[in-house]
Amino acid sequence: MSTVTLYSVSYDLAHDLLFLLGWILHYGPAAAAVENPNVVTGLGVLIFAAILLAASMLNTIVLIWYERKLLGRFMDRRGAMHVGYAGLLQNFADGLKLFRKHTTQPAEADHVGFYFGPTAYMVSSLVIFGILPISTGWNSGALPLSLLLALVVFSFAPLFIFVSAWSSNNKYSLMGGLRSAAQMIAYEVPLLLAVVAVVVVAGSFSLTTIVYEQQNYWFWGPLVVALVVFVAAMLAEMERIPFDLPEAEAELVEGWNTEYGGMLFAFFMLADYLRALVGSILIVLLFLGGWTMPGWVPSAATSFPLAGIFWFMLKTYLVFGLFVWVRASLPRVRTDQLLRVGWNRLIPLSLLSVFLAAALVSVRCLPVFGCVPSPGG
Amino acid sequence: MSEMWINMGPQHPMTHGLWNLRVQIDGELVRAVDPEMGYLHRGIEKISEDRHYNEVITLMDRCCYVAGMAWEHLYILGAEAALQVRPPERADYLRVLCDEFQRLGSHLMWYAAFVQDLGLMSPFLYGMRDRDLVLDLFQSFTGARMTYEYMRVGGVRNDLPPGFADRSRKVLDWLDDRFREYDALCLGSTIFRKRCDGLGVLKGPEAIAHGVTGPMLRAAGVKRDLRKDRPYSAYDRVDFDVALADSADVTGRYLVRMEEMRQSVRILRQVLDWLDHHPGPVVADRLPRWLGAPYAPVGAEGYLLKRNYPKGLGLSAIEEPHGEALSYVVNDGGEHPYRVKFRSPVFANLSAASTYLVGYHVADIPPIMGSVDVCVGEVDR
Amino acid sequence: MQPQDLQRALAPKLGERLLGVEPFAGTAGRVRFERTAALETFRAMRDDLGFAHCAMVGGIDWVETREVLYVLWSDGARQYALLSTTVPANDAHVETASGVWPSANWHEREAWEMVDITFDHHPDLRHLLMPDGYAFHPLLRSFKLHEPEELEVKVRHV
Amino acid sequence: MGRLSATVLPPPKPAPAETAATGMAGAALPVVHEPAVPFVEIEAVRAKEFVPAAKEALTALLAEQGQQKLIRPVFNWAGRNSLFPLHWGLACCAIEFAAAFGARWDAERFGVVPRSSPRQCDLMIVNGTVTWKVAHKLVTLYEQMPEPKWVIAMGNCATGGGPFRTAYSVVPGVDKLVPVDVYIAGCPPRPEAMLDGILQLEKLIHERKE
Repeated sequence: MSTVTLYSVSYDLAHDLLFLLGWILHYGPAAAAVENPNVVTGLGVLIFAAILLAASMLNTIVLIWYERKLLGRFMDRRGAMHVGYAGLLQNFADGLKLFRKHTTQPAEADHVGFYFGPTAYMVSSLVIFGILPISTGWNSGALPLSLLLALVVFSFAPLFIFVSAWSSNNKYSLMGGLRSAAQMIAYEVPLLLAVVAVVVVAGSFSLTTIVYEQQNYWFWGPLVVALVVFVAAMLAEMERIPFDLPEAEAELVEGWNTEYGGMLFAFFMLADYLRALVGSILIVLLFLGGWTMPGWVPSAATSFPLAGIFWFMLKTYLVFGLFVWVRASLPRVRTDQLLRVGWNRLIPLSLLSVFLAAALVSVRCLPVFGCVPSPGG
Repeated sequence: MSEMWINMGPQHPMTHGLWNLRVQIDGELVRAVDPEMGYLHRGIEKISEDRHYNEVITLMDRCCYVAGMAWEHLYILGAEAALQVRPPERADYLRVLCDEFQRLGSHLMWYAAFVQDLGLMSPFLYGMRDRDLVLDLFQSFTGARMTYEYMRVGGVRNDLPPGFADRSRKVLDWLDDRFREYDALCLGSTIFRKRCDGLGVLKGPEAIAHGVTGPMLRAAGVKRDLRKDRPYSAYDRVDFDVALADSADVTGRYLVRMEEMRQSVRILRQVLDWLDHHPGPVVADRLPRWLGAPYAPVGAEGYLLKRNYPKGLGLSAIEEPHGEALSYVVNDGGEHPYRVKFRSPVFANLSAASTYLVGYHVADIPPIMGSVDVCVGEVDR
Repeated sequence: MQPQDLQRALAPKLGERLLGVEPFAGTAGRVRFERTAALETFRAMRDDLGFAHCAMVGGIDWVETREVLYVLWSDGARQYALLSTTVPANDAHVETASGVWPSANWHEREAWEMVDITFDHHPDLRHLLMPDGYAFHPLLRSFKLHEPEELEVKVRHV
Repeated sequence: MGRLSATVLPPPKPAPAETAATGMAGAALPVVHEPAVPFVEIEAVRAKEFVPAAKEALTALLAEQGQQKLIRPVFNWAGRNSLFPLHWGLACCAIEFAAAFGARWDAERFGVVPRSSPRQCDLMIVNGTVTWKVAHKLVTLYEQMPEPKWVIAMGNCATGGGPFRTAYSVVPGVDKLVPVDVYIAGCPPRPEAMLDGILQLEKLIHERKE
């Protein structure tokens, strides 16, 4: 099983397709062209991308449904339930409806920015899925700096939000965009520092390696400070309650997407949840052992096909459920409080977590947690 | 970005109604505010002049739609003073019952709206859910959820249905539990305290000068409650405490309203006990004949002149859920009131907006206005 | 507090311009004064008698005259008091009370737009409930209401 | 995509008469401009011009047929199952509007989620008395909503002025300002009635052919 990866599957698929095509064409330069290894690789990459896209979008839509149902339960109601079984098709209906809606652009909005912002926001959120490994098979290959790349792409978002907020020529949008930029810049630093703690312990910037390092013990135990910082910073990066100031409905109407309707609004909505998914996945990858299974799982179950993906998605959805719980029960903080928490509390904490991680590695005291020392440390 | 004016309203999630708060902001700081009212001005005082005394009650329910009973009570007291009619004692108690249930309903609605302004999502649903229980009780004896048309000049329309007391007691017990939950959700949250403590401060003397009344005034430590100071209906015969806080901020107003709900429950228990043991008529038997009629009887004017029905002026004041409400009814001997003038507590509380909004953040406007508990219907009338 | 107390406190200050203090059910009394004595009355009520809270200012149109009504509350006496002054309809203006009680500000704006009583030296006398430029004063007795069918709907073609 | 979105425009609603209240001097009310109905005009004079014109008409016809059979039901299904009403409150009905989103009635079951920005809405529930002062804002909000859009007049005030129809400041029915699809009776309508109104609107959207 371990040799079958997503890329090999798509490559084989491309190869078979093109072989079939060549057989139909039978001879001549056309058949030679389609059986050219470059063409096969190209088509394989395309299929690979298409599968990634489909999987991430499907996951996002299911995630929205999951949040709506869970939120409904927290609020003593049912949530969407009349469209499809238990409202499963609700978000498809929303998406199709938004797809059909006319896209309106305010009279004095900046045309380029107005369209570029949401599109780039969406694309940048999607790109990360090409980087994140989901299981041993679902892996984009051995990118040595995949964690860094993922975080870099993840941190593009405030720029695009700001572009779209500014170009929609609305005061609420502008305030939302400014808040978003301030918030994301303030929380980028503790986020990265918390990641540094993980990197120090794992000894690598590659997400795959980080997960392999967690085969014996998950990092949330030894790196609990980093986990707290990371979750808090991630909540701010995802702009969810209690840190959803840029979209604070009470004062900023809809925040930076006030002027967006139709498909562009759907882009924002999807990208928001894509980022939430990325956040949950990063937490699972960095702290909760990725696709590795808890020790009590029988070994027969671990070798089951797709078991890794199952466990990974289970963890991801549980983490996201935690975020939904937070959303259902906490009020929103204020801008200055948010920035104060970010700069005054989280950055010292994250520095502390880095020092702790370095200390842990250097004194080899990891077995305290019932684990073996990391070879990389 | 230096100073600019933004319009919060009339369609804005903060307003909870139809009004416009023009805010001058400098970055995120509020420099000046200018409330712009009148988007819901429906001319209730003018329409009242074309209606019979009992027909005005219809308008009163819609005047303040979250506290319809209280406004009916207010108008009825003014009209009774102007017409010199006294209701029977049981009607007095029934009115107190209505008033206090309405206070519960209104404060629960306030709770739902206020926590939503802070970004708390679930308690909004909890507040609405528990408010529906109170509305169910109203529905069982008035037939309506919000627009009751229950009180009449000289009494109330009908008595309570059988089994009402038991159902009410069940709801009151349930609410007592829920108040603890509300407090845990709000006061138990550090973010809530960080957001609300020291926010929207309006101290006692300034509040009095600006005519601020109700929970906002009592949160500033001024003990003024018309139910105690100037008892009307049966409030002198029930036992309760005036809710007070001294922090004069949003938390103080929250505490005052929560305590008022507990006191309402206390009053309601006493009133229900009294009603159980004192059956009797609910409408005064000596009323002007045209009062109950939807249309003026033929020759009503002559009839009135012949009877020389007393002219009169009536002033009534009640402690509405939002504060001190006044009505001034001029009876010139005709079958319509000559002039009806109301004083809305929210009207005065809003007119002082610049005293408690300036200097805070834009993000603070929703919780502060939430703690004011705006009901635009009664401001614009 | 009784009407006699009000009379005793106000008479020395206002003299002739105090037209009388009548008993009014549920209040300390109804003080009628000449409009020229408005400011003195307000100050005396607030500073000498402790009526620190101006609950309401309202106008009543009596066709030939218009009455301005002030409802005051004293926290010490726990009582209301009414002030009332009458102005002729063709010259309806009175001194503002918003300098004495800031809470009178909006009430006077409303009375101005509804009953057409001008308040002299008011800081901000503009429309409150009706849109800017509204030319009528709805709570005057001469302003009649119509069923909407009676309204003539003008269609302007562009 | 542009072609598709142009043809699924809602039926051109009757343009509301531009009104001016007699009671409100100097109030110039904005006009709701109806979108121009696109149509193809074939002027076949010469064969050289006839061929492309006929081809265009045929393509349009096929696209129309395909749309009727395949695409329209899908989009109608999507449209009726995801109605986002504008989150605003005019008067008393707004409280019942809010109650309908409360725990007991939970309008979100039907996919009804209020949005605060008119750009993201396709349904305006006029929940209360409309005054002449707010009429301009209401029309502006309606025009800010992207097509296709619907209006529900909730309660007697929005339908015809209700108990305030005689008042000098009240618009006697919001259909004087914007085209209304569903009227809900009641003063205020109960949350059930509001949900029923939304379901009626869903039925209208389901049967939409244009």
